[in-house]
Amino acid sequence: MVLNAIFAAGYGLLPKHIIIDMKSITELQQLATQVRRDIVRMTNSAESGHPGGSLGCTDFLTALFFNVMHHQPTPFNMNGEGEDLFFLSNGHISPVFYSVLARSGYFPIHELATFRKLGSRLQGHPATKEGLPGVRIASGSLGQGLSVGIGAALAKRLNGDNRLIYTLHGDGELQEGQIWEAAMFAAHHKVDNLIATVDWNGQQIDGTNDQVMSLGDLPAKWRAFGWDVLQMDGHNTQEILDTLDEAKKRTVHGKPIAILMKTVMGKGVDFMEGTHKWHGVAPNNEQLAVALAQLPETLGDY
Amino acid sequence: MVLNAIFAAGYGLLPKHIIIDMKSITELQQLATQVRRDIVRMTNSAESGHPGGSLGCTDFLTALFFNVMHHQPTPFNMNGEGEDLFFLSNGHISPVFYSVLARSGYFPIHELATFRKLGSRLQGHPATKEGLPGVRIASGSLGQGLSVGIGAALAKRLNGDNRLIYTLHGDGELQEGQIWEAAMFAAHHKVDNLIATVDWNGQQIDGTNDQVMSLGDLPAKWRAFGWDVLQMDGHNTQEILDTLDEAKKRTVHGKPIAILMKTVMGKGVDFMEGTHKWHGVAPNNEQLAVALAQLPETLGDY
Amino acid sequence: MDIQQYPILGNNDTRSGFGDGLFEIGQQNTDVVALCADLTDSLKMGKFKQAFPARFYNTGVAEANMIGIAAGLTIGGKIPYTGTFANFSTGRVYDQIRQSVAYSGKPVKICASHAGISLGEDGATHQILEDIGLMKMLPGMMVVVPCDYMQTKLATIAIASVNQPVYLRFGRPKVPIFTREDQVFELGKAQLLQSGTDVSIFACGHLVWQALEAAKELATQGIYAEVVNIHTIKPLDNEAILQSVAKTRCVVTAEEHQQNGGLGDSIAQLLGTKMPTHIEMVAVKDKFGESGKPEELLTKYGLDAAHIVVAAKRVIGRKL
Amino acid sequence: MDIQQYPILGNNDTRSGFGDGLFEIGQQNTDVVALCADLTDSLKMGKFKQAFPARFYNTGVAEANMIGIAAGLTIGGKIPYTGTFANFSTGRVYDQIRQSVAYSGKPVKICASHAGISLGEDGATHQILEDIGLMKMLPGMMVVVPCDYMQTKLATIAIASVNQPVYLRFGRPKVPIFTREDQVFELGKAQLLQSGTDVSIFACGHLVWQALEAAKELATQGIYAEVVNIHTIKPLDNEAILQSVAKTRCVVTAEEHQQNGGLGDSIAQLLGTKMPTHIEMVAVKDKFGESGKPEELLTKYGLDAAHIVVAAKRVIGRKL
Ligand SMILES: Cc1ncc(C[n+]2csc(CCOP(=O)(O)OP(=O)(O)O)c2C)c(N)n1
Ligand SMILES: Cc1ncc(C[n+]2csc(CCOP(=O)(O)OP(=O)(O)O)c2C)c(N)n1
Ligand SMILES: [Mg+2]
Ligand SMILES: [Mg+2]
Repeated sequence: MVLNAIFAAGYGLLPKHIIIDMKSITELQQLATQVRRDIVRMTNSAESGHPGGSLGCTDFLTALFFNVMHHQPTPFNMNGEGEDLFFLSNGHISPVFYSVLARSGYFPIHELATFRKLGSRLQGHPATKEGLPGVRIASGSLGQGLSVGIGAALAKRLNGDNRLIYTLHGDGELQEGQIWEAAMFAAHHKVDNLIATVDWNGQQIDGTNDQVMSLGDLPAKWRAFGWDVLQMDGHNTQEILDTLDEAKKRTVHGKPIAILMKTVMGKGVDFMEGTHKWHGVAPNNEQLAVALAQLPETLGDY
Repeated sequence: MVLNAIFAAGYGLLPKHIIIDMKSITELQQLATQVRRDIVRMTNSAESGHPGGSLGCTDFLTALFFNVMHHQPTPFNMNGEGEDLFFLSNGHISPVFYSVLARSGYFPIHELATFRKLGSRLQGHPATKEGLPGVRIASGSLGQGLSVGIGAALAKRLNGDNRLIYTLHGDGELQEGQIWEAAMFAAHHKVDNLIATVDWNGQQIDGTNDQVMSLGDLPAKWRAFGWDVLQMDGHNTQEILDTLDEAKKRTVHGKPIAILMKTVMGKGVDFMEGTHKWHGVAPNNEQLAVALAQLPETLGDY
Repeated sequence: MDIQQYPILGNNDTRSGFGDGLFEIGQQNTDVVALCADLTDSLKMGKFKQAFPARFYNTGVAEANMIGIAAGLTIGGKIPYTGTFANFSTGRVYDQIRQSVAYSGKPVKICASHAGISLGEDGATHQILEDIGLMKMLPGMMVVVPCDYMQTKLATIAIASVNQPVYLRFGRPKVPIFTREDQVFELGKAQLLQSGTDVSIFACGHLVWQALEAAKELATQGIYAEVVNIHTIKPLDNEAILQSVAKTRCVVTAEEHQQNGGLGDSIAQLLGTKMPTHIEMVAVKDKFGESGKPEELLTKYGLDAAHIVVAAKRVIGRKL
Repeated sequence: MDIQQYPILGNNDTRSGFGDGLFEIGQQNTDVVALCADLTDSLKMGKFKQAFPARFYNTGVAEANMIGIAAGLTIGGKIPYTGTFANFSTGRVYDQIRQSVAYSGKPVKICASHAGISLGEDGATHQILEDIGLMKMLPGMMVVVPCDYMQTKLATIAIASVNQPVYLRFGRPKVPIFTREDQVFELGKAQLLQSGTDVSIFACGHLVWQALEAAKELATQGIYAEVVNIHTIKPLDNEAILQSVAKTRCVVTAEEHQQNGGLGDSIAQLLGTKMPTHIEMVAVKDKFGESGKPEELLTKYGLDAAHIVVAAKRVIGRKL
């Protein structure tokens, strides 16, 4: 849920029950449709970028930013005291991240038009250097975000801040060894104010995970590394909310929590669905038109 | 089993049944005692080095080099066609590696006296640059040897060479993410001519694994990564031989094989046993004398 | 003075030169194997993969493992070519290259695409500008940065015969092809592309073409620049460089790399220790890159012919 | 000329200066946290760990994760100090530092022990000679290489207040302490230890003491060397260096590092672009190290006072 500045004065002390702007399922779904429009329009306009994973994670990130996290878009506070924090480890799906940030109020939505263009704050992969509110660390080189999330979670613990850390990872990204270093650490140090979600779309650049580098029994891997594992359908908004709710309930019980989220790459645009081919290719103008026809404008385009 | 050059002319075609020098259990145990003497003498003389892990892996490496692997110490062939190959990933236990190599005939045993000294071929961590026969890759920076072993195993497959690859790893070393990258790869590519052994001594530099960074359910981790897992007592020579035999039988069945080997750090020298304190400290002259008194000379000191 | 004409023979990305060279050397030499970390098409390795599936390994998104496996494959007589983006080919795996490849003396060919700022829109996380510096510090590592499609192809083929580790760097965008397939291309030997008397321009990679363009422009102003293609940054062709500088007595270096650690520093070291000379460096000045179109970025970060012209005039004005 | 006397105040390893400094800054500033990758005693971090167990994290043998966690801790206002050997502090985790620390502008203090060849018996896998080069290429990274126990302690404390990433490099063996606790130590400011007129010796780390010894020896031969401690390699104190060189007109650089990419190259770049000058570099000449005792290795690899003396005389002979 998005909080605005006025309620947040002296936060850290922010009472848990202040819920400013809780959306209905329908509202969330409408928001997600708008976010999907943003994604295809941004990548089209940039003639580059990663629509596939972005579309697949839209329902999740919309629910997370609008109904789950306690966070304050403005004024943006890098250290996020008293806020739930989100880290995008699979930085290539920046389009969905930027859209959700803008639509949460972190920065003007018209800035989405600058994505990947010279001088923009919306870099190809999320970056802090240009000062885009909402981004707390650079990502893009895969495998680093779980470690970063753990660090932020440890800082919260040291600060007596009982808000949570959320991270998102690609399934292909789990092939990076650093993820398993971090997984082992989080279990050992009982980092239980952390909820890591995996975009389990079964796809990566060169093909399916199974073709490129099978993840095998993924829940077993996380369990063997000492995590509490949940699974969910990443396109069922109610299930997303319920699972996140359950995950939150399981925090502070001594184990880090992983949500393995089944998604469809390219979800919402029929010709993009379910294939790695749309991992990192932007729609051309014709394809954009077809895509937009499938995604009704709900909140107004940027 | 050690083969010598005369039998090996035109090998690659080397018949499986040529067993030149198969040792009895008693002979292996005597050999191991001599290797342990070498270890404490080498580290004492160098005033540095890693006796703890070396002593713990002595029984295994003695059995492996003298009764299990088909290998040809001389002339040393870097590419090892037709030979079983061994890679030491936890390079800090070079003393045991060097001793076993020398006593297998790779280089003169008196060269053990040069360990860690200026100009020696016996570098602190195994190296190829100085041309020490028996060493095929440098190690010391942890976590790299499983990948290397996999590469060598793939080369054997491409060459139609049905010999095996053996690797050895520390348990602390398993905290390096690269190990899990390699584990995932080996399962996916069905690298089943590979037997990786873990020195599961429960110790690392700063304390026990459980204090520093718990490995949790280690067999479950390897299984979840798609490996065939065996366990053994690394100080019971008969069990070592039987387990290696079983492991060999399981090769070429579509799965890489891991042997989790329970050992005692510092095994064989009472005051060194079971503590991380002897991970990387050399015995002084007094300590050496006490150690040697517990390790009868069997084959002659270098 | 004669200005050499280098007609544009085509437009292609240097990575395609790699892909085509890899396929060709794969045909010639069955010991050649290739590895890729989930970027087969970006690296143009598809042709090799198609033709020699048994000699192609995809490691997934796991570059450290890829390097280790490549090192292991040399034990068994293979000649492994690894392919991923330049950042993940070097910075991500420096220690693995250092120990398992360079220190172990294994002839792994580390082939890196999308180097430099000209990779464009992906931005700074991917635009490594330090890879030449990283690789040249490793003893025993050859560092090769060819200038166009054709030279990248020749270099890809040539490095197979070098019994040592090699770093081969190339890029993403399409750029002019101006070297010929029948060129004399010798690893370690600088290539004199344009003789001149007033200033020596030492360039590598995409900036060689920019240097030639700059020389043309300078000639119209009566300034005769010598343009030398330093496609092999290590070992550096000291002799050719010193010979040129003895004549021109001032230097511009040009590269798509940080000024710290790159070709410019190699030449500054050589000159400082052998023949102190004024140098201007066309390179990135200790900044991260950003998203944008390749040409926009080359201009913004001062890596084009116009900046080389300015640098040349400036350094000529400072001649000892 | 006056030869400054630097009495030996003791003998200690620079890493103990780090350990003691870390403990002190930990007392002063409760935001300071420390991380170590299974080398707590080697890094002398035990005192901090004992005193502030809740602010100390052991990551096990997992350096990449350590860097990422450190970056994350800054989000929440912490000032993390990471500690491991120099190789595993830099080469092992270059990409992690690059993206999560340097590009993200996070004030992580990367503290590295056992740098250089003087780590001794462990040999080349551990003797990184490229770490200065690695870290100085990263935009926004401060690179500090203090010369003795006391200066390492002061530097460790000083970097806490720098709101940017810092690489702090120190070593294993016990070496003379010759700077005082009450010294003026300012990050980024070169330290003139010995005035001279004939040659400027710019040194860092363990080689500063060797440079002072060399200057003493040179003085007996009537050669007056200026000795400048470049404890901060980045940002480089250009002004101090140029000022010294303007006077002496020739340079020796001295460092426990590869010649490629180190302090010498930083100075060669500065001089080549501003004031071309003859340079001799005392550094490792593109070789891996080996096992041996620290002093033996420093001699064998040409990194001692005797070699600095020879280099000084040689470069003076080549003055422009
Ligand atoms: C360290 C690193 N290696 C390689 C890449 C290039 N790369 C970007 S996305 C990607 C595939 C990742 O797959 P996944 O995490 O499943 O993302 P999805 O394709 O599902 O969006 C790769 C290899 C990278 N960004 N970082
Ligand atoms: C990449 C890397 N990080 C750190 C070290 C330093 N180091 C050497 S041995 C060791 C502990 C390894 O523990 P384990 O593998 O269990 O070996 P054991 O102590 O049991 O012999 C560490 C941290 C190293 N050699 N390589
Ligand atoms: Mg995926
Ligand atoms: Mg252990």
